[in-house]
Amino acid sequence: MNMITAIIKPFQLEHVRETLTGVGVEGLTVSDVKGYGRQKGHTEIYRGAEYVINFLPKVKIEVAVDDALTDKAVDAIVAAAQTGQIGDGKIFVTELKNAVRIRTKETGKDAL
Amino acid sequence: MNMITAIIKPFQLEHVRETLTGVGVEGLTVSDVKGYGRQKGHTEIYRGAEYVINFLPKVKIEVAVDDALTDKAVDAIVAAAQTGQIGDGKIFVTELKNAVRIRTKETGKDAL
Amino acid sequence: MNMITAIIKPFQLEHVRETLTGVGVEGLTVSDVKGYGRQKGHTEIYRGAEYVINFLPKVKIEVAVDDALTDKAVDAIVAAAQTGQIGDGKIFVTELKNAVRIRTKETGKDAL
Amino acid sequence: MSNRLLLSAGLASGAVLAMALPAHAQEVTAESVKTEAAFVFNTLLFLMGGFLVMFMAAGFAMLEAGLVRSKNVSMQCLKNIGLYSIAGIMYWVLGYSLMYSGVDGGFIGSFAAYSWPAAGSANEGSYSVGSDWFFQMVFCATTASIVSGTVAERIKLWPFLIFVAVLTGLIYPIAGSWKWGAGWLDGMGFLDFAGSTLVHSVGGWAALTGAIILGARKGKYGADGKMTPLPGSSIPLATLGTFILWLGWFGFNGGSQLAFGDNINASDVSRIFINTNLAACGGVIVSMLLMQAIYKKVDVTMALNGALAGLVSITAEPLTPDPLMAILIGSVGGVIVVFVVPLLDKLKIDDVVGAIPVHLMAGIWGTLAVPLTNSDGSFLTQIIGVTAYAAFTIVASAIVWFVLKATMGIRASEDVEALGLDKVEVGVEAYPEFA
Amino acid sequence: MSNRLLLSAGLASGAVLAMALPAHAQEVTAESVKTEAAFVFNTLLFLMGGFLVMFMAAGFAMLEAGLVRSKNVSMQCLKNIGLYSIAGIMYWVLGYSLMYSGVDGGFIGSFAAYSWPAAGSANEGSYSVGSDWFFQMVFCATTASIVSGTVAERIKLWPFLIFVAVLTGLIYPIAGSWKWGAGWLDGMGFLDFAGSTLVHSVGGWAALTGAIILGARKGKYGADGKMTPLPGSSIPLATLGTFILWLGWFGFNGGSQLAFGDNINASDVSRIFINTNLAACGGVIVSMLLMQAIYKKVDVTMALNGALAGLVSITAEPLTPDPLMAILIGSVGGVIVVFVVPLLDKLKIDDVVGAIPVHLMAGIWGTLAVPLTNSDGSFLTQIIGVTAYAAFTIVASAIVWFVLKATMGIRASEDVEALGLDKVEVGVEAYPEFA
Amino acid sequence: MSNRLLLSAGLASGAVLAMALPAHAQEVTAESVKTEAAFVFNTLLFLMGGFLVMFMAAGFAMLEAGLVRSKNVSMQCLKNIGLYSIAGIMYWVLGYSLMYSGVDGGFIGSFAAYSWPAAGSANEGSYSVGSDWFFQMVFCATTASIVSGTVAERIKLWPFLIFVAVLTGLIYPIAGSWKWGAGWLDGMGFLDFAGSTLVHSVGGWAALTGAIILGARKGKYGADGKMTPLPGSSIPLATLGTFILWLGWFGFNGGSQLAFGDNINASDVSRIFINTNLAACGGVIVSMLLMQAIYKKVDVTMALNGALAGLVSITAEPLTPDPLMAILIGSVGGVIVVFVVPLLDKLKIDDVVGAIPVHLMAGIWGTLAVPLTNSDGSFLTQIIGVTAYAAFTIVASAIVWFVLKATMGIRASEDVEALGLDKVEVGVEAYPEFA
Ligand SMILES: Nc1ncnc2c1ncn2[C@@H]1O[C@H](COP(=O)(O)OP(=O)(O)O)[C@@H](O)[C@H]1O
Ligand SMILES: Nc1ncnc2c1ncn2[C@@H]1O[C@H](COP(=O)(O)OP(=O)(O)O)[C@@H](O)[C@H]1O
Ligand SMILES: Nc1ncnc2c1ncn2[C@@H]1O[C@H](COP(=O)(O)OP(=O)(O)O)[C@@H](O)[C@H]1O
Repeated sequence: MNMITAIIKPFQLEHVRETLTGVGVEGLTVSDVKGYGRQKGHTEIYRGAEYVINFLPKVKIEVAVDDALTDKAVDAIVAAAQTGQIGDGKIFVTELKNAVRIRTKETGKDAL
Repeated sequence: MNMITAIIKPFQLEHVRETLTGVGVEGLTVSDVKGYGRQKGHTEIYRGAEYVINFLPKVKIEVAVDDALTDKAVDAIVAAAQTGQIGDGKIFVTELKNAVRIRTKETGKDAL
Repeated sequence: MNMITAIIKPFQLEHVRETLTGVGVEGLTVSDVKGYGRQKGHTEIYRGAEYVINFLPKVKIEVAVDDALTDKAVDAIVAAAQTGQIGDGKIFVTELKNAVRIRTKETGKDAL
Repeated sequence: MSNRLLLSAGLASGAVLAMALPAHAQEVTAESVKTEAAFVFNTLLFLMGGFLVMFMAAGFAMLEAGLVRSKNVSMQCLKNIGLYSIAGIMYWVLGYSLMYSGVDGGFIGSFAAYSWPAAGSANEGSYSVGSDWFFQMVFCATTASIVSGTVAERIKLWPFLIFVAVLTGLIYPIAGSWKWGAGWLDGMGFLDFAGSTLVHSVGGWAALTGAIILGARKGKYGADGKMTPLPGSSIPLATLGTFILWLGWFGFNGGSQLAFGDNINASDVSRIFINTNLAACGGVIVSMLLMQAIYKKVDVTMALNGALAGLVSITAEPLTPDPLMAILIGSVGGVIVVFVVPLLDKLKIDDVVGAIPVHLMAGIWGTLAVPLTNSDGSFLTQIIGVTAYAAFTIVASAIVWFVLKATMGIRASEDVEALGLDKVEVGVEAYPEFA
Repeated sequence: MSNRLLLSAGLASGAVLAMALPAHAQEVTAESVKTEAAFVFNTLLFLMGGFLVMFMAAGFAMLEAGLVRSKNVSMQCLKNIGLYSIAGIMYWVLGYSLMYSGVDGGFIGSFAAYSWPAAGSANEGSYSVGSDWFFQMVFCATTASIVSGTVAERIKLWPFLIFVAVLTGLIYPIAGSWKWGAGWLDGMGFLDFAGSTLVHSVGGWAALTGAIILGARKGKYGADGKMTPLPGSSIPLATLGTFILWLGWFGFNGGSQLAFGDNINASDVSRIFINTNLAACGGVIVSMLLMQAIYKKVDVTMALNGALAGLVSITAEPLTPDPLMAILIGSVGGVIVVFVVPLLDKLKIDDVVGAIPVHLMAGIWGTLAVPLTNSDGSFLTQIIGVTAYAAFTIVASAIVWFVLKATMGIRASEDVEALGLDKVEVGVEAYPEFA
Repeated sequence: MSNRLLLSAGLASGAVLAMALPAHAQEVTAESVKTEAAFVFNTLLFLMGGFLVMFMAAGFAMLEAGLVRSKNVSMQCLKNIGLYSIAGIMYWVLGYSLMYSGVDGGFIGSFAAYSWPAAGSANEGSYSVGSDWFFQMVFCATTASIVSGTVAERIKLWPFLIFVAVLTGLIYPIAGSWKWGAGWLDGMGFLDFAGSTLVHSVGGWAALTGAIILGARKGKYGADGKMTPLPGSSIPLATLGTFILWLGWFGFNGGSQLAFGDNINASDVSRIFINTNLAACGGVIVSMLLMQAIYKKVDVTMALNGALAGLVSITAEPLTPDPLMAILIGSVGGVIVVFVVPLLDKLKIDDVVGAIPVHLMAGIWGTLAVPLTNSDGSFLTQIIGVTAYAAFTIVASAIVWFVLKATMGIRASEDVEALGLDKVEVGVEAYPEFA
């Protein structure tokens, strides 16, 4: 099992969620984050003074998937989140030692 | 060492924290997340128009624990967070290569 | 590749970001979290009633780095975030199986 | 008006018409001019006082929206606009006649919807009948506003609104008739200039009764006696609400002079403005100093409550005190707030916004303090009045609350309370993007 | 004033001066006193009504700030303070003369900046000329406020403000001249006491035309007919806005009596206050009951819209209805809101704050209802008036919108809309710490 | 009042009583009616103007709550309600007598708590003494409000409030006595109708002195000359505050006519309303256009400041300008804001809400501009006045600030500043659920 963590542009969330559901993902967890990367922040003006906003709003998606589904899920995220513009985001994959469904105490694949 | 990541219902947070403290966990980190899963979102009505809320508010708990404590901690979370209703959440366990306490530069188990 | 997750005090964020950039980190992701640990929460008074705030505001930084950069990055975070007072936070390192840059589909080191 | 232009030619003003058409008018004499000017001034006092007090509905809404948790803010807004609307109609359907028609030293007026002189007709008396109704109506609505804050975050929408209908259509008007309707307490010489007791304590008793019957919010009082504060979601909205209420109070107390048509009345209204303001200032400063002294932190919600307690305290007699007395009377309000808020928590009475110390306790204090500055007052009579209002309002409210509880239930289910009333009963979150 | 002290010695008041210096004054008679007092009372009505209506600008700003998403809140605030400022100047540059000078039963007044009597001079007529201008100006600004809510979250700043300049300098004044300027519709006997049609429907038609030409916000209506609500960012601000508007409406309708100088007018203004309030109460309660019956949840934004629809409904005739009729007229406003809001969504007309049901539809209803209580009214004439205003405003607005669209473009780019107007056009986020 | 019912039988109004009881009254003549009506009108102007200006306290509170960061919002609310309360008491204890009693062309009045005629007694002069006190008191409070915005987010609570006590009890009244108390500057012919200098510049100088002595907020000005804006937490609250201030300004300037009892005064008050509004409109539009031209983004906080700068600019002379001049005078206020805000940052003077450009700079401009429209004014005298007020207020404020700094310290510790004053000094977070 793997945990896929994707940092994407906020407006792609709904599309990514739909695409993931399409390939068989049944659950995911989302949080609001701020990203710093090649896509530099922008210069803002507040009351006549310029300043740089380093962090841009991003959304983080965490999806625990079975090994078999991992590549499909990664591809699905890439397909749905890609705009081709800088700042589209990253996907990180880490190994999952275990998963538990709290309600039923199922573990492993069955818990996803 | 392992990192336990639990997605639970917001109202269980305090109870889970207490239970974890009970089994010897000395620190944890919490964030607000939104979850999508079997527990489908609900239909809302805004100004006479129906719409579906896909994401439900959840809380994510991250606890870094020693190997020896891992199972106890997972069980404690299950025990405290379970209501038996759909949407109770998941627990994910990943391997931790290292941990550092910033204040003292201690590493490994001592850092937790 | 590794994922470095650091929990730090909110006011250290800008300093940590600069220091990380200094050692060659090109991107990172930040989120607001609440921490529970040795640094006990404080007692507040609301309308004459005392209560304990268990959770303190912290910032979580996630940085995916190449193996070669890992130690340098960890050291940089420690250097920048340390105040020497309780509650300075933790750094956790996990192994990263893969990374993908959504925009270009590059994977591995190139994606960071 | 036919159009807005003709008037500038001077033809549409009744005053001018009266001159042009002597036939339909009495002769214009200095006396008639004086009387008519006084009529307009008095009417103006009611209308201006009335719109200021009407705006207090917004003040209560903001104060309460700021002091409940964000998951119940939409509901609190809904309850406030709903209660004002119900009060506005019930006081026409029943309230005004019950309060003012044919009380004659007794305990209740008559049952009838009120009616006004026709459009375009001259009114008898020294002010327009409708302006008086409007002014009294907004007082009635204020009474209901007081209740909504105390029982917030757990009471269901419709039972609350039904309670409001009974409160504004029956309980408040009957209570009001005893004094302002020239009922038995007025006959005894009970004094309450602008309603420390008639409005604020009556609202406060109804709120207290409701809070006890309803029980505390889940999670506030632990089994072990530990209490968990549930801090309000927006201090600036609570502050805004307080300032709006303070503003409205000039209408509340100033308008209660009931006359503005001559030097003496205009000067008295000015005194009332000053005393009202000084009392509020005293309430704020004393509650701030006490908070600093006792807790080492100056809780802003206590300063806000202190302002309101000062205002309620002076409301029973805003005319006779000299400045120092006005400050002192208001300051005691500030003291009350600082001590009664934690006391209620000890008694596990959950008053979300502090309406009980502010409106009930300071209202009692203000009423009892009247004889300190007004020689027409008697402590004994004041105590009798306070007691009578307590007894009547507690019993009447309790009956209504219990009937509602037995029939439709008054309290939201545990799940709904946990989730927040906004999601379940209103369907609209107050801050959907920040939750 | 030279200083503030001398006055207390009684020398600076014109009234007193007149006594001290009989040479420059006409003889003081009961008639002259009556006339001058009426002059001051009428002027006071305009100034007081005027500042109440001015404050409605804040009401609209808060209502709209609360009902747009947080990424467009700064822009909405900016548009509101901008539009009020533009209206305030355009109504001087062009508006007032176009509306009130030399209409003479026709379709338009004259082109001229308005001017007032010099400082320190006595004014002819039965009220101060300037007070009337001030009162009419804030009505003009209200018309513009209506538009801003409907077209929110996607229109660019400057084209919107240019539209406002044309609306307040030309379209509204010309439309207004037909009735209030004693133009052709006034001659026909069309009735609109305080502007259900002249202000609210005119604003509503301009808004509707804009909404159609502009198109819906991205993401609101899916290709598949599915619609996605975009909930407002702050219910308490929307509630506050509604209460402020309600307060302002006493000035709006009460001031439209245009006279306050005697018993009859003062009594009529009182009736107007009451009817205005009762209609709003009816609108709230009926929309709440309908929401409960149909949707099982009481959407607070519909209750707020219900209040405003009740107010708009009574605005065409707030004087003649008796209480029950006032409640009924307002209640129909509440019904309109509950059914027209979803209807517009079915037609894919995106009205962010509900201005079209509230101001346009309830405005039409209120205008058509005038003959129900005012025997001077004729249904036919009312229909002619409503139709004429519809035709003129739609055509005039459409021309302006299309010219703006063709020249500078009216709609923010997709990217800007997605990011929010605040970041791109204003440069300042409304809630920078909570996003 | 004994009860509210008897009055409707016409017995309680003094006017009517006077008729019924000729013994205690002078004969009713046209003159006596005129005088008494003027008395009531003048009193009304003070009371109405007074409550409008009182509400400006809410405006400042909201403006400042919106422009500070969320961690200091509760504190800002607390300071605002605290300062208004202190001003309200200090102006009674010391202020009014210092400002208005026995100045006689000199530099200071007398030390005494003020007292009013007894309840129920007729007042000498052309208005109620108390109404005048109330009106002057709210001006005094405004002066203090100006300071609180500039020094926000870093000054400790109690030293700030002590400064306010000295400012409102001593500094402002002494300064005020020079002109409005008929002191030396009044004798020279210095003109300041409603307080561009007396209120706004005095407040502004006190604020500037405080800002310099206190130093900038940590993190605002980097060592390298880089400056980091610290954006305000809520633009809609700042907008609301601005609209409330705008509303209050009709009372501020209109009430400063000090008389409303006849055609001329009522017409002049109307002119003042218009000019006040036009100046604010000019300030908004010009600041928006300049922002667009210079920065390509229209910062809403600059438009809000522009409105206020327009209002401050016209305050020294809101009566004599014709409309075009009123717009121009206000527009210069808008220009000042756009250029002075960044200039202060260059000087590393940290003015959190822009009070220095708005109140101080525009106040100076407005004062110097008086002779442009008022032929009684002299540029030289205006300059002397402005300079005298600058010198006195800077020196007096600096002394108080330094004494406070030396004794109790004025600045919150670095830790407290970093954490926010709300958590440490108030103990209550403004938005506990969103942090
Ligand atoms: N090394 C990294 N570790 C963690 N998050 C990263 C890293 N690099 C980038 N990110 C996240 O991915 C987002 C997009 O990265 P960026 O470099 O701006 O564009 P791109 O992905 O197109 O190269 C960043 O805003 C940040 O949230
Ligand atoms: N595969 C997954 N990866 C990440 N998070 C998940 C996954 N499946 C579920 N979750 C999280 O767990 C929550 C509960 O899951 P859900 O399927 O609704 O109920 P249950 O856990 O009772 O089966 C979800 O709201 C989501 O936050
Ligand atoms: N075992 C843990 N797992 C996850 N997060 C932890 C753990 N222990 C501490 N933390 C996080 O680190 C923060 C600081 O820890 P704390 O024990 O207070 O101080 P210190 O790091 O100085 O020992 C906590 O607030 C919490 O967010």
